[in-house]
Amino acid sequence: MSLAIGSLSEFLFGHAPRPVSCGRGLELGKGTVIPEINFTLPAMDIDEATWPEVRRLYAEMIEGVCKRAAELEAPGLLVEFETLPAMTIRPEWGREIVEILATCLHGYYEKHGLKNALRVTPNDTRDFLSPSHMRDGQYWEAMAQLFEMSAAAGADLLSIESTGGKEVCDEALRFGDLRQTIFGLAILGARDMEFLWKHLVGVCSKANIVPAGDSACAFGNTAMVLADQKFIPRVLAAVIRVASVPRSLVAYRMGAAGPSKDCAYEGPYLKAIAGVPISMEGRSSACAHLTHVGNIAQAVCDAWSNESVQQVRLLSAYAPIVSLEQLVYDCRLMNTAAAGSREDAIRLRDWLVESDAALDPQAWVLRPDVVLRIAERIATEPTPYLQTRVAARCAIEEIASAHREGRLRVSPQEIRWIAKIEREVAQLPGQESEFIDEMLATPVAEKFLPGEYGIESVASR
Amino acid sequence: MSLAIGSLSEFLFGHAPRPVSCGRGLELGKGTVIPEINFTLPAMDIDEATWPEVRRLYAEMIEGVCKRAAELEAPGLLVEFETLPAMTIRPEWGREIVEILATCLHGYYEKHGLKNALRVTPNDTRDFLSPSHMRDGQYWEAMAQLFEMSAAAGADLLSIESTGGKEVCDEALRFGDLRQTIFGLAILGARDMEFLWKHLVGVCSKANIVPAGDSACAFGNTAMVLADQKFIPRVLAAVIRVASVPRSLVAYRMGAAGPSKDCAYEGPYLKAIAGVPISMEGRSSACAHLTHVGNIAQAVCDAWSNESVQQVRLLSAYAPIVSLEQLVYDCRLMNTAAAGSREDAIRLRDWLVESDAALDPQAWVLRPDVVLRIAERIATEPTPYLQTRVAARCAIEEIASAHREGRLRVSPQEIRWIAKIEREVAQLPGQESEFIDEMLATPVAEKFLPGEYGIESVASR
Amino acid sequence: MTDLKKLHQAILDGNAKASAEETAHALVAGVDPMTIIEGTMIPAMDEVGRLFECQDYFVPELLLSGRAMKAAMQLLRPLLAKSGAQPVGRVVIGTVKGDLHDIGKNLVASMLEGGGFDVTDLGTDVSPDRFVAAIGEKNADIVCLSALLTVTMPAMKTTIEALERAGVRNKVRVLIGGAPVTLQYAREIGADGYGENANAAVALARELGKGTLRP
Amino acid sequence: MTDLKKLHQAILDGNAKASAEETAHALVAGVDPMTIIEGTMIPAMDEVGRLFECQDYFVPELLLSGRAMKAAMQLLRPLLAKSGAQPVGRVVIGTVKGDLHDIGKNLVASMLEGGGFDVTDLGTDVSPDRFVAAIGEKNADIVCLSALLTVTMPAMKTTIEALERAGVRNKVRVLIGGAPVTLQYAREIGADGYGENANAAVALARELGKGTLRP
Ligand code: B12
Ligand code: B12
Ligand code: SF4
Ligand code: SF4
Ligand SMILES: [Zn+2]
Ligand SMILES: [Zn+2]
Ligand SMILES: [Zn+2]
Repeated sequence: MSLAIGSLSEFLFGHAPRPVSCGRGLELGKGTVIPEINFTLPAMDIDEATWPEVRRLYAEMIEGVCKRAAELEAPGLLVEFETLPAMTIRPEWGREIVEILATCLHGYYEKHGLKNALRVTPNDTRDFLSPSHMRDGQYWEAMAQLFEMSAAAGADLLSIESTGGKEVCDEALRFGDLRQTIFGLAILGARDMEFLWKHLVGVCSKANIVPAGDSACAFGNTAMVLADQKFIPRVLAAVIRVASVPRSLVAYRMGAAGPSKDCAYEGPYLKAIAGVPISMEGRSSACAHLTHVGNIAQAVCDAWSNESVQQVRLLSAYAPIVSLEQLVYDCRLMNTAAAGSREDAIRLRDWLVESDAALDPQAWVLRPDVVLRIAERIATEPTPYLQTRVAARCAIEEIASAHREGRLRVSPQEIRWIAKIEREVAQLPGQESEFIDEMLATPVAEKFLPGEYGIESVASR
Repeated sequence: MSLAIGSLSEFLFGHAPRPVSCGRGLELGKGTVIPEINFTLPAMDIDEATWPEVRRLYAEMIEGVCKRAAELEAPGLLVEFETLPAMTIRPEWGREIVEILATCLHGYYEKHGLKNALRVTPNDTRDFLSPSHMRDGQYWEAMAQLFEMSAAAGADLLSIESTGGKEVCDEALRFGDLRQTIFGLAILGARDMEFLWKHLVGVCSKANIVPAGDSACAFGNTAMVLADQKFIPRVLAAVIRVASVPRSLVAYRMGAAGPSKDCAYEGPYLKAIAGVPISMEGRSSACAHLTHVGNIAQAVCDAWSNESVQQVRLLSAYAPIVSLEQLVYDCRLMNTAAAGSREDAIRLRDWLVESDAALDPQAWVLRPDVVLRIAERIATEPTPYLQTRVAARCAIEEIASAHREGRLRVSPQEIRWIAKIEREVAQLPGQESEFIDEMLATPVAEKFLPGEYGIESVASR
Repeated sequence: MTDLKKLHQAILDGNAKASAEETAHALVAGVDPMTIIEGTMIPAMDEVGRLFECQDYFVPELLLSGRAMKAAMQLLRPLLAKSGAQPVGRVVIGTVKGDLHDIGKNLVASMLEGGGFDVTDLGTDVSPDRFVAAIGEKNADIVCLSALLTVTMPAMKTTIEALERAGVRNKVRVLIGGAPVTLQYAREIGADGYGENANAAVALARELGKGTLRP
Repeated sequence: MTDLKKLHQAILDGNAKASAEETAHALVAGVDPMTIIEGTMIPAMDEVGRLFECQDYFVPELLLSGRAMKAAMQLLRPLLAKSGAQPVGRVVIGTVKGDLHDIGKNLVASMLEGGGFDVTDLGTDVSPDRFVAAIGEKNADIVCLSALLTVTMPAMKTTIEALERAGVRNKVRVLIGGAPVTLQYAREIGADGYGENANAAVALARELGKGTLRP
């Protein structure tokens, strides 16, 4: 498999080899960066009693952001609705909100010509059971139903932040155990993605809407947040980010088209390999996650997002409107630079990159040149496991050499972790089946049901 | 008087002809753009009972932003404390907060090497009496005391957003009356500024701290907010912005050194004429004011600010920390671009400019080229009144011709206002005394006490 | 009739002088005062309202037309029967204690007047006691509170409590607004309504006048 | 004594195997169990705590040292008098109903254990009833509630109400935390304390144990 993006000079914001058209006149990756806004409820219960208020709040939020987007003449607007657990467990509720949002978006397209689309992202509730049931049971049923209902109620794109493999990764992250993390990502996660995205692509093609993408948020972003709190080393979080790429790639292999999820900071890799447009977030989503990749995350985005913000009142307006305004101005800057020339777009991209890259390994692995080098290696491997193994190895190599050359600063406490990670990566078996057998023999095996990932067969081999 | 900035290629962010050193190692206008953060209380009463909680909240806010600034290795940090009325009326309260903030800032300089300074901006409470007493009475006394106390308690810079002339401008804005607005700005405002800034510069030089600057916020930003709500035309708000320049310039004539106040969107003019470093806000302050100049406001800033944000919890952290993080990333981008070459800095500046300028007359009048042209005309006039007259005239001319040439879009409803404003400007008398006599003969005279602005003499002439 | 067209235009132009002159001409020509009002002035103001609604007119134009209308009314009022038009309702409005922001409040007051309410504006920094007193004096139906500062919002609650203590709370409807205020807050402190902007304020005041409350 | 230095190092390295081995050697060599604990293991864990505090160690290292310590204790515990070290306090911890986020909660639990508390972890999505039951079963002094979603924060309040209804509210101190939670919220729902992070949680639990409450 060769990369969709052949050279650094083609690796730009706003341009993707495989653009996506969706919703009402919205185009991603065709030259213009679009703001993607996401919003959520303030602190409150969701139940029968509060449901009318929940509906009112979503109506208020969507009206607020659409109105401001029109006033600021946004080049388009992607709206993401991430459901909250109660709305997935009771999919009729989720559907009601989808309808409210879609109605408003249609109105703004017709009355104000605001190009737009609605991405619906049911939250993955399968881990409400422990150990999780990934392919049956009440949670899966309700979630699957919500996908269909959303498609019927006005969703233009479907996404999910799926959690397959999280059962083992959560503990692994706490113990800084890269091997176990890779097992969760590359063995369990990748298998679940295959199952899930086959299903999702089916739902979308029936409804003629866009299967967008998934996010390794439960892995990469958990690591990022832990690193930011100084609980785990940043070099580890950086390696885990890159190691999450093959898992997220599975969605595109199964037919997803993008734009990827904003919180999938692995996005640049997905764009390089699969050519899909990507949604990214950075300083724009400080309302949701503090970050050390605030600028570099923007460098090659096609949609630019705030991740998620609550409907709380700020001095000027509600927080979602404030986020929307900031996104629109960021997009204006990118689109203005790009309107000059390709060289200008590259210049802005490179400033975004250089302003962060040297300060944190998590930023370093998002450098477009680093991305292309590692992506190329990933693309040559045949399976998610082998791809993940090489991704982790390349990531730590890139970090180690940049550090040696004085181009990347690694804090003194983290230096010993470089060697530790190199060792762990070197010890990963060359055979997937060997790795699985080995892990199934450890207490890790108690954390999940192999059958839910379709791996009994391998284990009983 | 000739301009401090001679050509467009010297008119850059981060560089001011007269840099300012302040606080603990902080330098403004010497090549690096610095974030300026401002924060305020959430919805709550301020009284004896809540005072301990108020103190706790300020301590929490300053600790939060300093911690994050250190983590993100901000190139420096300017903190602004705008007092709330209760803290000015009872200056001991204001002093207590200054002390809390200063202590924390000193600690972060010593422990983490975070260069920083504290700007204290007592709010102008003189209009608690109606008509206002500007130079005596309990409100003036308390406010004057707070300036001295702040200087003693750790303020490194003093500012104010003074309101002299507001009594007549408030009504004028509602009625879209440019003539009356100019009377408030150029006659009353300028005289009050002279009185006030003479006093403030004295306080600062005794305490050896920096008299920073004032803001025509009560005029220009009120007009901007009204225009954003579609209550008054944007062309009018744009002209009022430019007409506020001579009033704000008075502070520098009296000895203020900058950085100007963030909310003084007239800043680029102040920099061009007086050469002082300027603090600006734009999309970064959407939390405080929505705006149509989100990018262009950043083009030539020396400090980049969020205006003000409440201590409310967002998903990631408290809102002031979120704002701080966004400012730091914005500054990183500017400083990275500038580190390349002067041409690069100019490129980024011009993208910021071009991305907004054509869409709104309020943005148009902030174009660096427009600023230099109008500033030059302002600088040749001898008095604030004549400066204001020419400022308004040039502003509407620039807008009209840009609109004629198709470079600036003016909405159809506003077009008739261009002629109306041109007419009003043309009718402004050439003699200040004539203007004053004329205005004193109208009901406007009932709104203020001429003696408080030192203008009986003129009137009784 | 040509003269009344000029009056119509004078109101649209916000020209108070011309409006008064044309009204005087009409009276001299023997036109019935009620015909002037109902046939010309009210349609003219309706037109102004429409122009404002569709964002063709700005607030200054709205206010100037209101002034022109008032100038004409000054001539007509003495000629009308005492039993004439009642105000839609009596409103007391002010910015709460500690707060000096009044531009929004003034706009609301103007719009309410334009909407036919009898408005008493207490100004800014108004203590709860002054609200209580004014309600009594003016026999108000509606009290409008404005606040722009987060630290003065709580004074809205205090004011409502003062109305309760004074025993006038159920005689009036309390309407609140200002940039930091929200519908949730209005519910929390037991206000009868929240208006996002001046237009909403008028609509809401009318609704409240009818005895229908917001959710 | 050389051997005990190795035990010290094994704990610092988070090497459970070596830690158990060195402990066994020491016991065979006749060293008194209390000497091993007080002379070596506790100082070693103090050192680990210090390294974590000054951000030299990360959580994985802290947890692995904890495991190494536990491995050694497994050999020593049977040899200690029953009257030996009491836990500092008994804690029941869980993520509230509807919420599955548990990484923060798990860290808090680990740190509390490391701090000498006896911790019962109820996991995620824990109903108020299960908290009530566990308090009875474990005779807990402290209940720790975690929530990461704004829509599950209210379940903290519901849980405290359930404790009240069950009559156990004044037997325990309630400590809450999680990203969206604030000190104000803790006060609002009548919790006894709020901890911003895992370190704060331990300090706070100790303080509460002493009967001193946060403001
Ligand atoms: C203009 C202005 C001023 C002017 C006020 C002029 C005046 N005469 O009112 C001046 C410069 C004097 C001023 C001073 C101060 N201000 Co000021 N000000 C503003 C600004 C920019 C615009 C307000 C405005 O006039 N808007 C235009 C009007 C039309 O809109 P509106 O007021 O929202 O009203 C509309 C609706 O809300 C509604 N409405 C209003 N009232 C009511 C009532 C009812 C019943 C109903 C139904 C509806 C309704 O209808 C109106 C029309 O649609 C705001 C920023 C903002 N984003 O709002 C800050 C702002 C309100 N000010 C602020 C501050 C901090 C101050 C000062 C303390 C500053 C200082 N440190 O010196 C002082 C305090 C003065 C005081 N004691 O009250 C902060 C408040 C922060 C906080 N903690 O709460 C704000 C939010 C600015 C900011 N982002 O930091 N201010
Ligand atoms: C990792 C993560 C996940 C993982 C969870 C993995 C796991 N096993 O926990 C996954 C991917 C599964 C996930 C799922 C979801 N998540 Co999530 N998640 C996060 C994320 C990125 C980090 C949380 C974390 O682990 N932090 C690291 C730990 C160490 O920090 P901590 O939890 O804050 O804990 C510390 C302190 O708070 C304190 N503490 C914690 N508990 C306690 C208790 C006591 C007593 C004390 C004293 C202290 C204390 O000490 C801890 C250590 O210092 C946050 C973002 C964020 N900024 O927090 C979002 C976040 C919490 N998730 C969010 C959302 C929306 C969801 C989903 C609904 C997403 C979806 N639509 O699919 C689902 C819901 C799942 C569910 N039913 O609960 C939102 C919440 C928004 C909202 N409305 O509330 C957040 C804020 C992300 C965002 N910005 O949008 N999520
Ligand atoms: S952390 Fe961000 S992105 Fe990840 S699941 Fe949660 S919400 Fe989705
Ligand atoms: S609007 Fe902004 S800036 Fe102006 S007085 Fe108020 S706070 Fe200060
Ligand atoms: Zn997300
Ligand atoms: Zn200001
Ligand atoms: Zn400010």
